[in-house]
Amino acid sequence: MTEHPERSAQAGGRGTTFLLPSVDVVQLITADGAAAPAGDHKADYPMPNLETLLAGYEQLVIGRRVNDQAGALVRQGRLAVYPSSHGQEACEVAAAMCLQPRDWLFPTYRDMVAVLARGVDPLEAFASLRGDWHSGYDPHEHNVATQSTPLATQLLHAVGVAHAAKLRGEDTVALAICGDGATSEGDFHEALNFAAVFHVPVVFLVQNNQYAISTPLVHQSVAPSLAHKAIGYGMAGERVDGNDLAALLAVLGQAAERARNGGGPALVEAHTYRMQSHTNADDATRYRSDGEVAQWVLRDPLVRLEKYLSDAGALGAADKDRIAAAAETLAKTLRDGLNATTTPDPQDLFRFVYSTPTPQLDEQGRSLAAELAATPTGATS
Amino acid sequence: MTEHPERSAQAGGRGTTFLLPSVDVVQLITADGAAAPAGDHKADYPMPNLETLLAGYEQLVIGRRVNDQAGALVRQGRLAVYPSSHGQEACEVAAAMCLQPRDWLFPTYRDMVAVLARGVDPLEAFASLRGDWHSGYDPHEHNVATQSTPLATQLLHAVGVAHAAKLRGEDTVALAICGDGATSEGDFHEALNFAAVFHVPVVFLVQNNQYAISTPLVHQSVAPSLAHKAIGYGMAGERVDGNDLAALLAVLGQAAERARNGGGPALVEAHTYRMQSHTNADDATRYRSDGEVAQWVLRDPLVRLEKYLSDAGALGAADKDRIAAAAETLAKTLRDGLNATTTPDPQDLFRFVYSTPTPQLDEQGRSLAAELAATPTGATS
Amino acid sequence: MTTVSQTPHGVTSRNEFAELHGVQTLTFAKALTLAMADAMAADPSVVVFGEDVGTLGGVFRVTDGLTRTFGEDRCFDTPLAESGIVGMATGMAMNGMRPVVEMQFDSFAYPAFEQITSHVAKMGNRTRGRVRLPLVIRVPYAGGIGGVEHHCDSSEAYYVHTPGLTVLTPSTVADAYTMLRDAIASPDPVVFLEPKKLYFAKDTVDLDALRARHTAAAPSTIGRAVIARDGTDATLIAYGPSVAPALAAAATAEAEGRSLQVIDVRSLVPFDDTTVCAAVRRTGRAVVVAEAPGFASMASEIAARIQERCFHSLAAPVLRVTGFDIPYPAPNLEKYHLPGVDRILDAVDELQWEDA
Amino acid sequence: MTTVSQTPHGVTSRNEFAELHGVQTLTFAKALTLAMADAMAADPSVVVFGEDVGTLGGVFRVTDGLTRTFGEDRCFDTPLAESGIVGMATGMAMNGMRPVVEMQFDSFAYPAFEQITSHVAKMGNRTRGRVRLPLVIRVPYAGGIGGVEHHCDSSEAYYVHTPGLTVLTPSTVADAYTMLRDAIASPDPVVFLEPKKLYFAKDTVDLDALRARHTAAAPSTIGRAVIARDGTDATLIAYGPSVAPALAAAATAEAEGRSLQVIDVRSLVPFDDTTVCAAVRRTGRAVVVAEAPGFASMASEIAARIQERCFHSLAAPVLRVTGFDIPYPAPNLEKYHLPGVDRILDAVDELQWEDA
Ligand SMILES: Cc1ncc(C[n+]2csc(CCOP(=O)(O)OP(=O)(O)O)c2C)c(N)n1
Ligand SMILES: Cc1ncc(C[n+]2csc(CCOP(=O)(O)OP(=O)(O)O)c2C)c(N)n1
Ligand SMILES: [Mg+2]
Ligand SMILES: [Mg+2]
Repeated sequence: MTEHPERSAQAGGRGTTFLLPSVDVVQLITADGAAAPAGDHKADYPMPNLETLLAGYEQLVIGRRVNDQAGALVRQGRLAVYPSSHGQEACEVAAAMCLQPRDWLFPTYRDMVAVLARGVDPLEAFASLRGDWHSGYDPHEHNVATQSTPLATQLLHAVGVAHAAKLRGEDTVALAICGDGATSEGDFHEALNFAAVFHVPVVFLVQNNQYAISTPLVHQSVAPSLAHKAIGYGMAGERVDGNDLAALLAVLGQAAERARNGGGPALVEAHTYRMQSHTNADDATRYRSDGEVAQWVLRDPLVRLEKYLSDAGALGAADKDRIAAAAETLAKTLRDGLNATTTPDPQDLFRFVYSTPTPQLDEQGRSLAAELAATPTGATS
Repeated sequence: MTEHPERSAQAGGRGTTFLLPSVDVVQLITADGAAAPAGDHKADYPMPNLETLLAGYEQLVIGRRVNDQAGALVRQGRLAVYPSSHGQEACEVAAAMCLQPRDWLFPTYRDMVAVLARGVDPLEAFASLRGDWHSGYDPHEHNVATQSTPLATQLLHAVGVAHAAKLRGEDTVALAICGDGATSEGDFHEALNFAAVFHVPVVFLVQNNQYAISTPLVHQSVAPSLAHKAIGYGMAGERVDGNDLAALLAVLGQAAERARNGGGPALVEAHTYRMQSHTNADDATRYRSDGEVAQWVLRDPLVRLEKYLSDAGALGAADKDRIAAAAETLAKTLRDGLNATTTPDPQDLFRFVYSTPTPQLDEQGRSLAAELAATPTGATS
Repeated sequence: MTTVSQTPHGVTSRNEFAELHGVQTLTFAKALTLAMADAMAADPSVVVFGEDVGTLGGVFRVTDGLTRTFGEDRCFDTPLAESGIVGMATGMAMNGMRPVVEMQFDSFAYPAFEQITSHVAKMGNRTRGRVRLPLVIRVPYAGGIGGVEHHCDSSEAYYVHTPGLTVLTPSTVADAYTMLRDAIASPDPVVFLEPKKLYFAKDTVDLDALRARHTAAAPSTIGRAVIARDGTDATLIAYGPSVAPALAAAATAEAEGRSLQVIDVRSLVPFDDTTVCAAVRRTGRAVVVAEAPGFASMASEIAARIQERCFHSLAAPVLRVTGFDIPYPAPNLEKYHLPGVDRILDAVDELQWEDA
Repeated sequence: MTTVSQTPHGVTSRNEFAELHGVQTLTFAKALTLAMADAMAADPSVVVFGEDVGTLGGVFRVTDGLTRTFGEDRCFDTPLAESGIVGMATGMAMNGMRPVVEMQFDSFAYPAFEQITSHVAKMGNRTRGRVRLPLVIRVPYAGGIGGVEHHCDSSEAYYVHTPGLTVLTPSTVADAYTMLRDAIASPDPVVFLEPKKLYFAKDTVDLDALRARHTAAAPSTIGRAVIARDGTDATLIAYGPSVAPALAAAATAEAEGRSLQVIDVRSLVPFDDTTVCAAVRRTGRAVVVAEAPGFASMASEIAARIQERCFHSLAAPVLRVTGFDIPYPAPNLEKYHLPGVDRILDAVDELQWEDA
């Protein structure tokens, strides 16, 4: 049914360790913004060109601004909740940048920055966090699935989207994101196995930000690394510095192109850190030290790329101004849009459950309408 | 909370391949009944002594007889169904023999021979296949869990049993069996991960009999081997010839003792073959060739051990007679017991759902009693 | 919604299903196979997958011949993982396909419960109708086959309580064909419950007429109950595996001079209030019959709705004849558990005829 | 059943919970914490685990302080996998422990559905009572907290329909304590549903008196409804998060001259037919109030049972005021969905008073 290059490995033993991640975590730019020394990588990961890095840097700045602005809007009561990707913006941006428009992105609740980087309208995207509707954008418009809350479930949808494309002979790639915690769920396992067995073009990106809410990685897994899980599916695994946009673009880009060309799925673990609490409802000081957080401030993805690009002469004052302005424009769009009052239509409750509302839903809708007509305050108490 | 020897491996890369199975599948006795040449095994697996092998051989013969007798009883309509382990008896026997009485066995529907080898009363064990009750024996009597039908679910129960024992400071080991197909289920993943993270004494034995009903292994997994899945949990994996009782006893014995001594869980994949259809309701000729089956006849676990023991002078005519008689006695017990008519008590339907029947169940029980009293045929139509 | 015009690997052999025509005596199972085959022939986006559905043709042989006829891309085996199957189907449905997946037995759909409740049921609503999931989850369900544990659950309550799912269960060979085709044609996800004990029941049907419904866009069976037998004294309301005992009870009652009407609900969600209420208002008495444990079940819903809507027409409470509130019993005890003719007639006797 | 006499790592610090005594004003959440703490102090086989229940004390802080007080062996975080949590709890309960596990939110219990329905609910019956599973699955449920998708499901119907499970849901601070202790003491598995919107509700309770029940072996709350307010004209039947609006409706009705009785079912399974039927027979009118979608729900069951058992006492049909048959809505729309005072009183008005 499909060609499986890995199948030849079926009989092998330790000889199949090409499926294992490189010994050294892939890094191209150090935390100090210098070109990293060559690691013992199993593949060649060339440095992306400066133009690409500059475009990526712009998205990082915008992403950081989105995270900060959203945080402020939560504090002002304009958003119900916001799971920030502050500190993880390089993963977010790389996930969007390594895909073509025809490809699909499967984000989680934390991946707002990736969603926006794919081009989704910001106010549509934020509708869910404002509490207007569970998902506010049309997934088909930019091939961005709804942001998934039930952990790891979306990985299977990515496999399905890729499988459908493959059956039609299309070269679409699906990139699905999940967290370190989500790798413990049964659906993670089933998704990776299905992807490998059906040999479909899916890139699984695990943002290992060291915590699942309060639970540190060591209570989640004692594997040598999360990328090592790949071998159990006959899939290639790789570990990358998740705060290094250059390395992420190289590794994810290679995985996506390999998948597009029939090379099958891949698992990429990005080492990063959730700099803020899980969401505004959480209090990270209950379970981790300031010292630990401070260590990661030094590895900030923006700072190092700014330094690298500046040193390379690719980021001038004019660029910085332009980028800052773009970020500010988006922030203003968010502020204005989310400060505006919306009045969702109660009849929407019944409109979309089925393609055509059932007689029962029609009846319930009529009864709510009658009730609202009778109580001019507009709501039941 | 617990010491994790593997945690030191957390930072490692390919250097952690000690978690990977040996390159050569562990075999101690060849299909021809000769001592196997030394393989490239990561651990030393000495040949079990002749006394142990003879005891194991006896169980193999009994197990084969049970499989054959049960098949006959199905054909005679005395059993509703029987999933035979014909050809897999070495796995069954080794699973039981590597455990101490205080240990726990978690079998599947196919593992009747292992259940009996643990000492469970045969008629109690067969009650479920006769259709009298879902499980007929007391799991606490021999520390044998009910034979699990929902695939891979029992692996988690084994983790729980082991975890409870560990918290109490007991050195109980749990051995849980599943098939190659079951490794695809989410519960397989969650069980292995929980076992590794909590570092509990569980041995996972995958009987890779090449099929899940009609689905061949290649549609189940494209991993280098099923044992390679272990590394994704930071657990040691091993592959063993599942038709070689000596190798199974060595590998499972070592895994069990390592677990007992605080070494944590292990995954053992046994290569074997389901010689018959999935159950009597299945027709294996629809999906595999006689030629394939014939290959595996040559690797029969009984034949090779008989040859090895005979050549070693450890199995004489008297032994054979004694063993044949023991097998025949058990077969007769099954025939007599299962040919006898049982009349389950309809009120049992209500007795065990809760420790004390709810008022609703009392009411339903009374209503059934009244109905049965009114219809002397003893059943509703 | 993208539509597939041609799969890369097309039909691999002659379509043995298309060759069947006219009046035929078919098993229930074969009617289901034909429904899938005809849907696959008509629409290349229809794909069938699950455990053992390919080479083997399913443990009940309901998919027998589909791989042979349509190729491995259109009907294929998956790894053994139900959440995986439903989750992958969800993604395929998001991307232009119409997956029809098989859960091997009722209880083995439970690992897929999160995918079904949190995604399959909710995706259309979540996206304001922008992502509809035209997929069918076929579930062989219910008992009466002497099956071992986990093979006989009547699991409909879990699905009917979950908004967003359409839940269908045919009880005749003709409906097996028609309703499965309606399910596959539905833009919304359908849980399609197949009473296992009917798989090998036979009936003679006019295949041409059945097929014509789907080319002529006849009204869908979704949301429509049928009167399986008319009667005037009381209404028996049943579905799936319970329609047969209800009809048998009605036949017995007739001999005893009581005229019982039998309704086959068949579309559990959406529910056909119109047909059911009209019937009960006429007879004034109703008994709901279902195999599942009665507590908080489909039968509870039917009883609750009828008394809400037809209170003043009722001469007696709406009674329920259901499975007991126990796990499905072992084979040798199932005869005590299942609603049978006697138990149904006992309930009818309790409908306070003296008051009437 | 083996009993643990001493865990290897014992109590790690002073028991801050045992120091609380006498009359106290507590939140609902704190009452739950105390129930676990007291049960853990009384019985070393009680262990608490789940996602983020250790160091963090749970996302609702219901387990706050348990790890600190009883050590990591008695209250600990698990990997993020709900089937794993319930499956491991099942094994621990098989081997002498009394696990109390937390599902972080209602919808996140769905991955554990197979373990719950196929094992937790069935193990006791399967083994003819030889393996009982004394475990508690705590599920924060229902809405009214402006939660995002998947955080507000009223999932009780799935559990109450599954024979073998005991299903409890307290609505007062005192019951939070008492019922959770009863649940932990139960030899059978309990799904313990905690209305999220009540977590931070406060009440003043006599802790000594509450505790005394459990040393004096007072009758269990399992299987017993309570009359939350007496009244003569009609009976409102509610549970969990719906008791408060029912009581508020009764208060409003009183001002309008109508006397409404309110029953807090609290034990969904086993159901207290005696209390409910006695009440409805007296008032002759009943409205069931529940947040979950009404179709095939606990509310359906209550309505169906009442009309079956109290038909001739009923002056009007038993009406249901429930959530609509829709996925739980986004925060800004939930006010339209939840059964509120007006909707309850509208239903009461429909109870055909003119006929009475
Ligand atoms: C199936 C499921 N269980 C539990 C939750 C509750 N929950 C939301 S986020 C989260 C932690 C996830 O951690 P991780 O996967 O590492 O992602 P991160 O939040 O760090 O990005 C949990 C437990 C959920 N959303 N889904
Ligand atoms: C959760 C679940 N899904 C499906 C089934 C139906 N089923 C029973 S046995 C089987 C194949 C199992 O294959 P494998 O795990 O390899 O074990 P084997 O039968 O070969 O011993 C299937 C699909 C089941 N029992 N449980
Ligand atoms: Mg994380
Ligand atoms: Mg197998």
